[in-house]
Amino acid sequence: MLDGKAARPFAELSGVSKYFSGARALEGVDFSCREGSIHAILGENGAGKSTLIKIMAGVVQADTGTLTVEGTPHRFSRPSEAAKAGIVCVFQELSLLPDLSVADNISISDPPRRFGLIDRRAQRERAEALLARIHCEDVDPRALIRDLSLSRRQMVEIAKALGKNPKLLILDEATSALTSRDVETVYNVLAELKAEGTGMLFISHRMHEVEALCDTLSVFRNGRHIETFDKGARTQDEIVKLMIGRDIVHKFPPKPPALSRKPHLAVTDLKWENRLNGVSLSVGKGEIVGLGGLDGQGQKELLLALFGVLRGVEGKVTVGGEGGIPSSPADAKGGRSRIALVPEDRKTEGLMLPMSIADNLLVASFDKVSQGPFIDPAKSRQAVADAIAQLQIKLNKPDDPVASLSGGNQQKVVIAKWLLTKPEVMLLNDPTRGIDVGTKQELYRLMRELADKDTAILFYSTDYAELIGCCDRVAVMYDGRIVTEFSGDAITEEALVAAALNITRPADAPAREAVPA
Amino acid sequence: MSAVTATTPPRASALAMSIRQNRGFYGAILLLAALYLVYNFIHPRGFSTNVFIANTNESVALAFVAMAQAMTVIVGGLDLSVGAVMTLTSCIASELVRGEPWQIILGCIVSVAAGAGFGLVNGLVIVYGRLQPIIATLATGAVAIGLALLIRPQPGGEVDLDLNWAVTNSIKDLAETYHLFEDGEAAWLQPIAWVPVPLLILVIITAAVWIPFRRTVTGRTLYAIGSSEGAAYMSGLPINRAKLWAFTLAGFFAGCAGLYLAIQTGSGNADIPQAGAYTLNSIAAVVLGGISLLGGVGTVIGALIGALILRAISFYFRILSIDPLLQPLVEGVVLLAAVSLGAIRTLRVKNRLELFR
Amino acid sequence: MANDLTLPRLKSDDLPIVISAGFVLVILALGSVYTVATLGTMPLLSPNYLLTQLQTGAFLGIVAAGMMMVILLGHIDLSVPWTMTAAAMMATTVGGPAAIPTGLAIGLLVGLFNGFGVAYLRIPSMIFTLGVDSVMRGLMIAHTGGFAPQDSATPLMRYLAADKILGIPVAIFVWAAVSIVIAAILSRTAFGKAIYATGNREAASYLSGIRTRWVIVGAFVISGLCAALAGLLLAGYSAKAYQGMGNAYLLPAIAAVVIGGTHILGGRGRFIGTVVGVILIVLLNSVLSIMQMPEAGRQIIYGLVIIIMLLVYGRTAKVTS
Amino acid sequence: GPKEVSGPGADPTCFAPWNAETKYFQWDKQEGPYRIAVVNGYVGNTWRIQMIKTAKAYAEDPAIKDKIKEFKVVSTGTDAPAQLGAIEDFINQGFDAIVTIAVSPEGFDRVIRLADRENVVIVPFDNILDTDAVMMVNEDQLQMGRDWGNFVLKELAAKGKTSGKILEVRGLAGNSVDRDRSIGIHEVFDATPGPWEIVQVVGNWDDGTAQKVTADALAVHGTFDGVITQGGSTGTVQALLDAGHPMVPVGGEAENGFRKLVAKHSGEGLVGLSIGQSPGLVAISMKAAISALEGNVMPQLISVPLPSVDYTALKDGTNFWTDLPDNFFTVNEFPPCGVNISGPAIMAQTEENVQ
Ligand SMILES: Nc1ncnc2c1ncn2[C@@H]1O[C@H](COP(=O)(O)OP(=O)(O)OP(=O)(O)O)[C@@H](O)[C@H]1O
Ligand SMILES: Nc1ncnc2c1ncn2[C@@H]1O[C@H](COP(=O)(O)OP(=O)(O)OP(=O)(O)O)[C@@H](O)[C@H]1O
Ligand SMILES: O[C@@H]1[C@@H](O)[C@H](O)OC[C@H]1O
Ligand SMILES: [Mg+2]
Ligand SMILES: [Mg+2]
Repeated sequence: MLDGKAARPFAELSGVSKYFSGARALEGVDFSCREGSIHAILGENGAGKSTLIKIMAGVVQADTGTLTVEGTPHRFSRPSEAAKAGIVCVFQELSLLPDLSVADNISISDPPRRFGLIDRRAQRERAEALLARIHCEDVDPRALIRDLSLSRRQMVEIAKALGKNPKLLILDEATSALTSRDVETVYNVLAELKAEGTGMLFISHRMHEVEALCDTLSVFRNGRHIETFDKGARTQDEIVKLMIGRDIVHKFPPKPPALSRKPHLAVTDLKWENRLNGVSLSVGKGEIVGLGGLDGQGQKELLLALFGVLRGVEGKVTVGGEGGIPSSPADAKGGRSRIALVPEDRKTEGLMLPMSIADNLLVASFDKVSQGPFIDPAKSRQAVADAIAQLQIKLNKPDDPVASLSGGNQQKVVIAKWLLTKPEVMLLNDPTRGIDVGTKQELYRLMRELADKDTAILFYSTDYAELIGCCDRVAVMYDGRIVTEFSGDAITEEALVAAALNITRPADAPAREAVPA
Repeated sequence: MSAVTATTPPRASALAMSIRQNRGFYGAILLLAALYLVYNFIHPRGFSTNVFIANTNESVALAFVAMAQAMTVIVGGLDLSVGAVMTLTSCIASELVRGEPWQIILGCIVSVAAGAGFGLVNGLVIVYGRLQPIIATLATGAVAIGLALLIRPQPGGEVDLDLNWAVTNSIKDLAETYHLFEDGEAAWLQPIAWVPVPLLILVIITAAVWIPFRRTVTGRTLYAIGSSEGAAYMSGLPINRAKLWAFTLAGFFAGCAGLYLAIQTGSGNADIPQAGAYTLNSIAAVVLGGISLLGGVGTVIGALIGALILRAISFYFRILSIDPLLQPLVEGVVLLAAVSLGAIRTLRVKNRLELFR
Repeated sequence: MANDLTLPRLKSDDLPIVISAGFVLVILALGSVYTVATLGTMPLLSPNYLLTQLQTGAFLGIVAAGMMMVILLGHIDLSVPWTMTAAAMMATTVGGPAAIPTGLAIGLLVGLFNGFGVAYLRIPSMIFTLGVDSVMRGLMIAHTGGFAPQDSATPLMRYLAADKILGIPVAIFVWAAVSIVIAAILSRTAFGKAIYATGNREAASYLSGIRTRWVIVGAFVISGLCAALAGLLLAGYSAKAYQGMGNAYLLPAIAAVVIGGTHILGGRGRFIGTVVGVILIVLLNSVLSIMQMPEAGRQIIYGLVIIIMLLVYGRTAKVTS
Repeated sequence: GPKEVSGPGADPTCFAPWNAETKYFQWDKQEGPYRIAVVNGYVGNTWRIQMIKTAKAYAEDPAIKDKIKEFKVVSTGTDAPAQLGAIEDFINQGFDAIVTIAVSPEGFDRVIRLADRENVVIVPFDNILDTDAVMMVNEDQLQMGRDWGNFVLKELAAKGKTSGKILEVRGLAGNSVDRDRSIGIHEVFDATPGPWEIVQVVGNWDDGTAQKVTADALAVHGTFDGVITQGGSTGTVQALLDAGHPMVPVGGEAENGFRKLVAKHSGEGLVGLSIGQSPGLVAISMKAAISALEGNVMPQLISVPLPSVDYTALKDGTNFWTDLPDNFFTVNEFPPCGVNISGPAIMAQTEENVQ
């Protein structure tokens, strides 16, 4: 065992600043990390976390300041140089190649070779070994990445990083898409690595992950390094205060008293391929219903089916007692049903990144701001201004490309876009992924406000705390079915976990079986 | 099955896996086999060396141009200059490939090198100029045609006639022409004596250039770029080098096409419509051969198959009685139908989001 | 990237337009220097010459206008040549007052068919429209071969393409009208916004409730109609329709759109840029023709001009992540 | 292959030798009826369509119908390997004669060698080959250029003009036909005192292009004293009319539209000479192929006289047709050879009804 505290820092940054065309990303940052320890970096969206690690990993270069690795100063101009020095990064945006196989991806930058040519068999064996190490034997090394689910892809990404034998492994929100089982596995692997002396930098917006895993925590705010301390030296509330620079009183807005509501969105026996095997569910006006369960149990498909994206869906869907299964998003959004969906991946499914913030906000409701065939400039300006004000989107000018916003603000744009259509049913697919605590709270508050204005909300999340804190009811899915519903105080972490694993629970919990139609 | 204890699903066999991942490619092989077999069945002298030689001769230039196109399509680009580069090199070859044997060999090398050089220039413009390949090559294609016209304002040239005969016939004829292997009578040669030289050329160049290249890091980087350029960059792959290689090899293959064309026709011809037709056909061939125009998927061998399919379709007009003025229509409809074959899968897609990939 | 941040967005989109407009002036200047030196006059700057250029530029301008809609979606329409020809040939075959509607109907049908293949069957436009082009060619060959069709343009077609109002060719007014309609669609209507959105990211547009398939079909229909209209005008100008009359318009139309600053992969571009791009190409060609530049030189200069223009402003962002 | 023999050849009014030096070929006599194929290249213009229809109609002509067992026509597009492949395929299929318009004047060595080996008669026409190893059929392109030049000179001289500015509208670049015609034109003007200034523009043998480049040239150069235009003549004249250019002598090709315009405006000074390549060449070539297969002595290069008509000889319904489309080619028949399929007849009805 290494004694982490005594060892000299593995990597050390001093006086590092980085500006992106005038905008500050990092300023005067001194920071160091050691081998054999897991070090969390915390901060709001845009605090500079990714920039920091991108500098260490050779993706961007600092404007000023120095980077020292094992006592030698370095200035990496590309990721491969950093990897040579032992610094390997799993980036926030996946860097896998969808059309290449798992084995190709894992050995992409330095494949085993024979006679100068890539040795495919050695490469496959290597992949198998690395995958076994993170308990992903179910992934075939010959499979294409594009055929894998998001969580499997993230595991491959981790295997790929491990394959580079890092001395410092950086995980930038690398667990945000993992299923809880994989998170568990990854924790174990990280613990093993730590024992072997590897240092780790861990960026996550999930506080409980940080709590469970890390030895040291550093907080960043507005591009500055605020403080570094050992785990346990600060309470959660203190940490949050450091991150956002103010106190947080309530994490979740208070829930209204449980009432029995008339179902507004009613789903009966919904079937699709073999992913939805007869889902029955209802959401009342003003109600927030959570969707729980392990990742990949049909939650996403359910939301897509309700939004008219899937072909060949069977079953019955009514909104306000009318209508059928929407045939397209246009159909779902218009007419009587007025459904909105905040999709899983905001960059590819939620936004047109190069287009302006204003256009992105209006994209679902141009018909609402048009006079005859023409868009009314005054009306659209007003709508944009209202949306920005309502969600407090932080921006420079509405004409700027939406890509210039931070992740959290981008997510707000996606939600605001739908609010402009005045939806009656709001479907949310893991909307807080990769979003900082401050912004998360705003979203929770917003959801509650919408519910209070009679919107029916169906909310899928991979974060149990969110389900517990936000939802009036939670339906847990397993294998394309809703196995259990909880409401009120019965929504507890233990209950949710047990239901997710489809374990029949002792009778003490007031869980009830889903009512079959 | 419990969700907690992950069980390893049974692994598919290598072939099954390959077929599942390369449906387009295997489909193309089947289509080609069917087309070619039927053609030979109804041909009065089908299944003969003569027919085989004629058919392969006819296909070589297009096959090379399609292979050139494949290089750039795999990286997610498109090269609208391949036909023009073929024309340029055929004009160069028509000036150089004659005289003493060493002059002929040098001429061949210079011609192909000129093609590769032009491809490299394409690559430099695209990589360092950061231009979209499709539009940059639209422009450089015009330059290539201009150069071809400068070299050869009128069609003509005296390419070595022995070479013409040797390269457009069977291995036996080749040996006979150059008095090799006992004038082609050597016993060991007989089992392969019937093989058309053009086919041999295609196979050798594919095997010597493409197959090893694909196994290099640079070669794999082509796929990485076509698949996701950003991810390729983040993985520290040599993106610029790979793109330069892709366009250089495209130029190389187009150069091979031009050289073969010059030898086959014994001349050069700066024919603008022909250059355009080859470029467009190369795109069709690439698609028929199972290469995705989005990049990252498919192989140069697929492009070769695609080119052979295109050619095989036109063979039918010579044996079936189709009104000559309806032939262009039939050809168009068949082409449209062939490239639409893949659409059937689209209609079966159950999750419409998959349509946008 | 850096430009995107410092300059206001409008500016970065304006750059191509300003530069290509500047280049148009350069061409006129160089051409005039040449003519002064050889002929002793400056015909290039005479209104008569410029109007002649704009008159023939109108055909290309209309084709390019339609092409731009499709390119904004990240697609391309390679069926333009024989759509033009087919529209013209069918119009003259029918003749009389029905001629122009017939021609436009051909454009509409081709557009619908292209749109169907690209949007519904999801066949890459590059290949589907190529196939449609050869089918149209086949149809016209069969048509000419079987029916001995009449080929004279109707008086109205002649009027629109070759006549003048107050000394200004009517064709220029037609081009202007098409331009105003397309510019209005692109900047003022929900359909126009939907084109940009779909061109940027179809999945996101679809999930925003845009009927992206209709948008794609719509853009191809506009392209088909524009090509048909250009074919009708070209037939009017030549007084007749003939095989292959559209062949010379495809690549220049694409080049004009791109030189005008529209991104070939879709999502970005302003209509006025396409107009400037068309003028640039038309002038360049005619100056080369005045100089009696041999074909070899023309091709080389033409290619180099496109490359240089793109190097000045058409460069894509450096890939970093 | 054929034996080289001495002349004269069979049916010299139909199969006229190019000149005194032309050599003669004789193939072994083969038993009819024969299998004949036409391998065309490009097919997207009216001339080629008219040619194909003429070929089909002529194959049904009673004069040769019985001599033909099988007749096929294919168009390979402007692609040399495809055309060579098609010819080779027909040789392999055992066809007796192959009539072709070459996509390139070179490159046929291999198929000629194969054809000679198999005793197949190959007959290139229109765009012929730069070789004297095969029997070919064509009109004299050089002479065509000279005739145009002489005509324009003569008309200008009649108006008292002995110097001036001529507009030459050329055809498709890089083509031997275009080259030869242009050489012929320049030869004549160079030989005449002048001075003559010839402004060249490239009209690509296509009405639209010819019209556009002519309009541009007029805008730049003002007026010309005479105009000579290869294919696309209708477009060239249309541009002159649209620009209000003074009526001047014009040498052009044989499109119906050109003749219509000349007939209409010759009184005002638009005097014209129309000479054109005849799509009917295909019929003569087919006839020559059959004659060769029958063992007759044939000239290596067969000259088909230039079908010239000047403005004085234009006659509606005879050598042009006011009520018919502009695009078809007026000259199609060649009576000395028994090729009597006229342009309007072939383009206005199906081949079977032509006889
Ligand atoms: N490529 C870039 N171009 C311009 N500005 C950038 C770029 N990358 C980062 N920035 C700026 O740097 C700041 C810090 O960004 P960074 O990505 O490091 O934040 P972060 O802490 O990782 O946020 P998140 O939690 O959202 O990932 C941002 O506010 C942004 O304005
Ligand atoms: N083209 C651009 N123009 C201006 N700023 C940019 C641009 N691209 C990126 N940025 C800045 O980079 C920052 C981080 O971008 P990034 O793509 O990492 O966000 P994200 O990962 O979506 O955020 P999050 O981590 O919250 O999910 C953004 O805050 C943004 O300000
Ligand atoms: O000879 C030429 C012919 O080949 C072409 O197709 O049409 C015009 C003719 O002059
Ligand atoms: Mg980050
Ligand atoms: Mg970020």
